[in-house]
Amino acid sequence: MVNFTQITVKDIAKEVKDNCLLGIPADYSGVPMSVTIEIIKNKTKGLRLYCLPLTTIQGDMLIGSGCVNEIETAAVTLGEYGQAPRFQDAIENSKINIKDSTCPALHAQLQATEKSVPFMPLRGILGSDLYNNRNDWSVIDNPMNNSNTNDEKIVILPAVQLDILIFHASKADINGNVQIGRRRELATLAHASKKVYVTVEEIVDEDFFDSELKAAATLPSLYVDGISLAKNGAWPCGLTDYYDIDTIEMSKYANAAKYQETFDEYMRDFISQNNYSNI
Amino acid sequence: MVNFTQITVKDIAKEVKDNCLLGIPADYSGVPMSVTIEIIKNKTKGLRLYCLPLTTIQGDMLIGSGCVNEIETAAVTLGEYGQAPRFQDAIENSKINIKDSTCPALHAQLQATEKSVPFMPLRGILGSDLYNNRNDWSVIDNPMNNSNTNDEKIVILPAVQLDILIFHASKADINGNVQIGRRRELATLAHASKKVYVTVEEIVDEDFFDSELKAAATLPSLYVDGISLAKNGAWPCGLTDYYDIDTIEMSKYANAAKYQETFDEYMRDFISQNNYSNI
Amino acid sequence: MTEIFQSEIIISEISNLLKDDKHVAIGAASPIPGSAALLAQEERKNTNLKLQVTILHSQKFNNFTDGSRELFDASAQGRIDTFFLGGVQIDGEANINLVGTGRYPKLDKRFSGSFGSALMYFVVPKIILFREEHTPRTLVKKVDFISAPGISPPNIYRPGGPKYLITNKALFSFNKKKKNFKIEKINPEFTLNEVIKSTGFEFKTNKNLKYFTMPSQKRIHILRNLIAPKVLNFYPQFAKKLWFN
Amino acid sequence: MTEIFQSEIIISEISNLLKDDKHVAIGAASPIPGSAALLAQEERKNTNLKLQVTILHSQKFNNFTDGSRELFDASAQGRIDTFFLGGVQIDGEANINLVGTGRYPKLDKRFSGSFGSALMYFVVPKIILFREEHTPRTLVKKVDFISAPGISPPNIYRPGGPKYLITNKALFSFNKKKKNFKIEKINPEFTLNEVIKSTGFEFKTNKNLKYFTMPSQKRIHILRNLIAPKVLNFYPQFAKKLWFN
Repeated sequence: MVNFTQITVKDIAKEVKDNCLLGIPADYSGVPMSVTIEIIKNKTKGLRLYCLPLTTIQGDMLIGSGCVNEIETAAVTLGEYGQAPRFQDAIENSKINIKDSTCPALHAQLQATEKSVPFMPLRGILGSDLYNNRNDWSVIDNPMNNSNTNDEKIVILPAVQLDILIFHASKADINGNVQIGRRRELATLAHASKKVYVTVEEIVDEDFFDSELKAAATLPSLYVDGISLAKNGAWPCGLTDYYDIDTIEMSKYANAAKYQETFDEYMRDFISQNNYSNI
Repeated sequence: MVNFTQITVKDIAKEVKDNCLLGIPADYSGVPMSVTIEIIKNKTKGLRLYCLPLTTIQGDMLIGSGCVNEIETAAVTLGEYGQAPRFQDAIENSKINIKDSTCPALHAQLQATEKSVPFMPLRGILGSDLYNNRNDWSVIDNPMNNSNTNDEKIVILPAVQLDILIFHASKADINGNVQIGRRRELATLAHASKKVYVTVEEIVDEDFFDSELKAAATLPSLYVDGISLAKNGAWPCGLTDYYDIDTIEMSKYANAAKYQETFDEYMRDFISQNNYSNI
Repeated sequence: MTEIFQSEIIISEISNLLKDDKHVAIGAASPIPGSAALLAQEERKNTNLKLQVTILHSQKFNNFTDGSRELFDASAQGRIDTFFLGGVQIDGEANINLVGTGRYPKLDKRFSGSFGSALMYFVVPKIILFREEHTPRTLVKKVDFISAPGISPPNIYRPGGPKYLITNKALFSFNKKKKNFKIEKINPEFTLNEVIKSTGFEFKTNKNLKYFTMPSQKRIHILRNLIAPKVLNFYPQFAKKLWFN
Repeated sequence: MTEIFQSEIIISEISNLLKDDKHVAIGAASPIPGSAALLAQEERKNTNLKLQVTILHSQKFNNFTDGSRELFDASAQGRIDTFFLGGVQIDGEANINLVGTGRYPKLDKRFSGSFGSALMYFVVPKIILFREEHTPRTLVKKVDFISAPGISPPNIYRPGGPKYLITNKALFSFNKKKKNFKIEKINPEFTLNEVIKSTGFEFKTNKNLKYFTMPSQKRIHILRNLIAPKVLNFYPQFAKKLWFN
């Protein structure tokens, strides 16, 4: 018996509505691959991905599967496995819109929502073509006289409210608190999202708040709308202290994704193999 | 053997120069009382206290001892032990300047420095006499059109850079990392301070980064300029998981501090008793 | 029948005000609101509408993990339904003063300070003003210093604000449009005239004026046996005085 | 004498550029800079000037605890001395392009994206540009897309910026005032003319042009025995190819 809303991976995927703004964790923050497959099976359309600050195979798969309309990100890459082929193809052939950004801007826009302020200032950015291609960003004269730079120009970025965030984590406790460890960007994402769903490797019979050490590594249940058990839920991505990235599968994907046809074939196999036993 | 700068409580107090802007942790964040006494013994003058977001006996003692010129805070209080008498006296008789603030503004001003942006916007505040008495705060028209409030006015707060931060914590590891647990406001304070000194209950023979759980509760040594062992270093304040507030001593202080004469007498005793054995 | 303390009646009344809340937060030096919130939580334990109570000065009842700014961030995000504010002075337009009396900054009598009121009062939908002392010096015509204003013009972002004021003599509701308080309940130990005389501002009277409700024996039992020991943990002085002396 | 790989020579050269640093951070997909930083750290282990190395894609060499924004915050605070940036294209004014070639947004060839360059390039005092491939298609006259500009006007806050550019053929320094690169060292396998021909922009030549320094046997020993196993942890593909095949 747990004291929180325990749902299935399929149920989580159903919460991802067409055209919603979906928060995407980086490869090191717990990639919710098991849910991603279900989203693809649901043929969800028009997703807008907000990456903090980048995406790897998750974003590339969603794009290749035609689920994505727009992506706001600092990078899409398969890391050591090369460029993200479906993303490249989608951009080079104008299949999706892109809001090219830079990591600290993606953080700051969520921090604005976290504080419920309409914008955040950020230094840098000016003089880049990132700025020149973003009509949601503006520049103001620094209204403070506390800077050493005279007549300073500074960028202001809009607050971004996510519709839904999904990530994979190691553990939840019986009261629905989620262990995120040092991955505090997950807290920022959660604070800035209307709905938050989490898949976990295990649900443990304790309350993380009974230990100050565990509490410090916890995202409180207050921000979590539903949790699903999903063993190996990040596979083929890795999960700290649980499993490393599956280098063979990643190479296989990187190779297959080069062309739409081989990608489609790969995805058919990937889906039919039912890699996440407990869905 | 430790791999960090281990110094004495007296050495830390010497780093607190006349007229510097000193970061003050709240009563729940680890009050560095052992250093505070040394600052008082040094007859340090002209301190400007920046409280995140309030202070209790530490601020009141420093004020009563004539060390303080200005205080920026959301509150000075002895909590269940009543008002802070030396603070009250100093305000009612114009002995110190006060920048009356509100908790989220004190956080936001440090977060601005954390991000090295010149200001932070914050909602609320307008219509209060706090705003009317702060000439370092301003108001601008919300430059974004992402708000439901038409022609919204919003306050902007300047970034505040602390000269020095001192706090008391439970543990440091052999590499100078400090366990702060859930007290993440200490990280914000440290990020926004030029120098950071910490007193701890114990130095443990391990590296917190060897465990993800401990790492999540850690302020990295990167932000720490020196650490001193100081058993009961927060006394008579409490320290989570170590000791509770000393209710008898707090009552004694609250009573003595009502008048300058009895406060002076109390302080003479307090100093001569040498409460922190390992200084 | 056991004697019921005045503080218990107020705790009980406050508890009733938390009916539909999902998350109530309790700030500094608020033992009575804290007890009320824990009471409401206990009574709804076996229902579908759980109540989360965050007591900032407790380790156990504080599930925040993002440092002391999380209360303010979470409130600004709209995740806190009810918060309590007090005041050295509270006036008829619900302006609150936590700073002191006299002329700022060299006040006649300085109090602790504004805490988080200047944001919380703007963003938390249901702010309950609580001040036990109900006299012309606490409930005033106009506060000497506005820590946070009761009302704001339309060009200020303000999803939250004052909903109730409760004292040891009466419970008032606040009408944002009319900018005034209306009396809803009265402590049976006082007459309406006594309340009017003790109040420095004018308020709207009420044809359906009710008395403070006596807490049931069951509620008193829960309060003394289940809630009091919890309160002892984080407001020891208060709990000892009321329940363990 | 053991054969020394080209990559090891570049690692050694980069390591020399980190001489006075206290804290070097390594971002995404940077195995050569990462190896260089760990080498410098190892060689300074018993000196008074310790080097902290933060490798973002490692658990072990990443002592940040404030989430993935901490690199950017710490850099903006001035706590990171050196950071590395690459580029699909780099031009003669040190503008870098991490986004792609062709006309934005419908590019001919899309690359991963700008990562944190648009802030890091402004705030980290010593940015070392690193791109192994040294050809007219990587070192261009003008980049097709500016992920981050090499220089900024005086009304832009910019304590940081480009200091060096290193490729498999040469090491350049950047002069902020003259807005140009100057060649400092050359890989002995190439002539200056070959370097000029492989470079799409004009750079300043150097009367005191030096060759890349061959790493000492001791340094190669450290690199292969102490650094390579560490690199294997967080850049497995790279380490396997270079050292463990």
